[in-house]
Amino acid sequence: MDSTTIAAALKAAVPDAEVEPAESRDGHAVIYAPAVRIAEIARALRDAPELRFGFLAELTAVDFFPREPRYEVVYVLVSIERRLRLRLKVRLPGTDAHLSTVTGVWPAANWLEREVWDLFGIAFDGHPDPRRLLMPEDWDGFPLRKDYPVQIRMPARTHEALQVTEEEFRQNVQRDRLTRR
Amino acid sequence: MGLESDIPVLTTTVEKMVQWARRSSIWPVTFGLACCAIEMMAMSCSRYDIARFGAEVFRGSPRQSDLMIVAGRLSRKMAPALRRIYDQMPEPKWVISMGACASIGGVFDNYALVQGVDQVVPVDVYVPGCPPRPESLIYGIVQLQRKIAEQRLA
Amino acid sequence: MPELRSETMTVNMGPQHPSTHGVLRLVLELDGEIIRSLAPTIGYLHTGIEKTAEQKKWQQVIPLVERMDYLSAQSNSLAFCLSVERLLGIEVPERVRLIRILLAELQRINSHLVWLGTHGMEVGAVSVMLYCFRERELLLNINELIAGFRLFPSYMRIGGLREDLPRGFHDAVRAFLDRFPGKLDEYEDLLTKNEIYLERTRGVGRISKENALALSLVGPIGRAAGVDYDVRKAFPYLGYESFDFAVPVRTEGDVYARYLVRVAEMRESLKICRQALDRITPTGAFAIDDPRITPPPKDRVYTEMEALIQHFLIYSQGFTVPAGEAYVPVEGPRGEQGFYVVADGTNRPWRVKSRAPSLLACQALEHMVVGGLIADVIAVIGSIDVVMGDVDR
Amino acid sequence: MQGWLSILLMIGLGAGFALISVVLSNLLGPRKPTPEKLAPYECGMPPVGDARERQSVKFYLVAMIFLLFDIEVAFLYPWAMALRDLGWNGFVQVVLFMLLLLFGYLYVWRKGALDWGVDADASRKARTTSVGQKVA
Repeated sequence: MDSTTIAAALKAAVPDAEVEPAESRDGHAVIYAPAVRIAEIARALRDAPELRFGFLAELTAVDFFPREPRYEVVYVLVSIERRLRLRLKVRLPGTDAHLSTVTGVWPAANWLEREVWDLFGIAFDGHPDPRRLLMPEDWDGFPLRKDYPVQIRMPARTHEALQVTEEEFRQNVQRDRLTRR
Repeated sequence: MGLESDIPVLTTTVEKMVQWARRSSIWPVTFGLACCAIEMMAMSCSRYDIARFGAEVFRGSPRQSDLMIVAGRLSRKMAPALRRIYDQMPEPKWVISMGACASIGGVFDNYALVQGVDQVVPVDVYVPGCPPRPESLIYGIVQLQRKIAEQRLA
Repeated sequence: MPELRSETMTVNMGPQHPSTHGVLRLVLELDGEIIRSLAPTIGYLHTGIEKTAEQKKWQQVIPLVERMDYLSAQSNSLAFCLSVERLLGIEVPERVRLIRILLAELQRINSHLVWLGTHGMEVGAVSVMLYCFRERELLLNINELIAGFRLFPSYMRIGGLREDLPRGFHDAVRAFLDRFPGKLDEYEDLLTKNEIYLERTRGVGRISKENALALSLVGPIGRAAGVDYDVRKAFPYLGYESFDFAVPVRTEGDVYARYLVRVAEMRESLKICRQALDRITPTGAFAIDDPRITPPPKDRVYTEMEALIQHFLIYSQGFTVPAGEAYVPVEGPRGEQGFYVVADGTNRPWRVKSRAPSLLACQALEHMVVGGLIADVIAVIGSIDVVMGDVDR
Repeated sequence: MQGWLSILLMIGLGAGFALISVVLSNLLGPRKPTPEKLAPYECGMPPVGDARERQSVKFYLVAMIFLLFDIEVAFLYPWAMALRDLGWNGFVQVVLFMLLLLFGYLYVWRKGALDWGVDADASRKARTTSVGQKVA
């Protein structure tokens, strides 16, 4: 069941999706899919009787910086009943790369997509909680992009504002001491 | 500290006695970040028993501890939390920076790590290694005890 | 008497907490002692290992990769080596495959011992931790024997092993394999029928099979919930099909089922180790003899010029891997582990992405804990065996 | 008088030790308050909300029940010491005392004050279906 047969089965399920198999060196099927139809393709992959890819092992992205379709989002899928492995890949342009989310099909993709947004800047439309996952909330820049420097000379931010300001705090301590005496 | 007369009494200064008490039972706060924490746990277990040096009680909260062993790599997101834990420890407090990642950023010279914990908290003893063997951490704690012994009671 | 307006209380189980197995932050919303909602925040140990791996040569990535999931260092380096060897299109000798299987299974027992120790201590059985770490020291002695380093031996290299097995290796492993089953029964006597442990873990943190599969929970957590998927059986690698071992699967999916699955897995790993140890010859080929990848033996380097050149070429420039991508799944202690490696034909990887089973376990924590008691959060975090280095990479 | 001396000595030692350690640590302990140090400890995060929040009433209930049975056990100690010379009527009195508390325990158990946790929450919700009506 290599990539051509899976592509054929996928074409049957989603008629007008131009899905093209690609050769792979590690013996697992690889298929390129268009970015716009990713939601139906994902649902077809999971629900089609002869495919049954119910387990999303991995969702990540690769940044081929100088090359134009800059990003490639990679879904590693496993069908446990059919003992099949598939790598579904989607090419995305460099500027304003966005893709519709697959959390509806595989709920596990929630955090994986947040991580890809956090480290690569690829937006997932319709994601229930599109915040950063690993980096601090107010971090600017997307670290795993090829044009992001490895080491940034920035002093470590060690001070986080207390819930109350300093003199407010001092008054609380004062008032507390008065009432206790 | 002397035993001049024949009365079986040990005379010493208050400072020596206080420093002896402080260094003989240092209570570390559990601040295990990464792989060094596993070696810190192995150090507190039966083979490399740190209880022989009085430091086996790992307190959960900084209020009841006087030594912070920064065991592991400190990321930029964790730095404010480390600073707050250090501030919330009562006054005679010391810091051991365990492992290369805590001391100088170690193998990971990149955007995510604070390259050295001494940018965040004043460090007393640096323990080299990635992760340091439990014996070298025990040696670090003994060095800290020696350092406490000479400290003045200011 | 109108229904009393009850307020929920937000409690922050923050990054510095004795029982969150590292720097995991949970913001819990409590109604009395019952958890209404849980919002995990991760990233407090994000080390950017994948970014640093892109700057290193191929052989240098192995120490980085071992420090990702610092409890299963050998299976991390094994997964990375398999992916790169698949890209290079090389096959390691039979003996090396057997040694790799033996080391991966010993690493699984090592990781499960740390899990059993810390989980037992958090549920109140402190002596279990002291016993588990006592046995684990024997395993660390074996690591020191082969590579001189307790936690991250870096003994597996791309194209085979770093050097041949040392002399006392066979009897050291045999001594461990003979002693450990008796000790494992001791741990079981402590916990398996212990009324307090049963009360604390049975029916706690339950997750159904469909939920587990939808949240991609494979490995011990998935198998405890009924997902019968083990990479060693489904997609055999390294010759696992020639070993006979069972894959323990249960259906309850609660903390107690995960405990039983992991303890049964330790027994299965012992069986694999015994079979592998009998088939490994004390001395023999330990790496592929491709001059581009394996450095020549030291005595030839001192005498012959070509060996000297080959040695310095490998260690200064490294070797180039043909362009392409590969992902070889491996059954790590926490489930399917694997490295999605993209090469662009130079001597440095273009992209190294590690599949993080603990990240998905952390995400599923919410489904296991909401509605339970706050004391059960500690037992559930212990049972999903989360390693923060693997979550945050 | 002889018996009382040892008890006084024991009380003196106990109270003395507690007093000394409190007074000494107040006098000798270094005192350097800083706003960060005085801020509540929230596992390393800035404090979320203040600590004085409404607690559910069942915590108070359990505390009261514990107090009750704890004092009962406290009464047993002196009785156990003087068991020999109290004789049978002392024994009967204690059994009566224990029976009384046993009924109290059964009552508390039946009323569900000891139920705690998930199943209790579910059953409590089931019992008070709509506003105010208590289902028997």
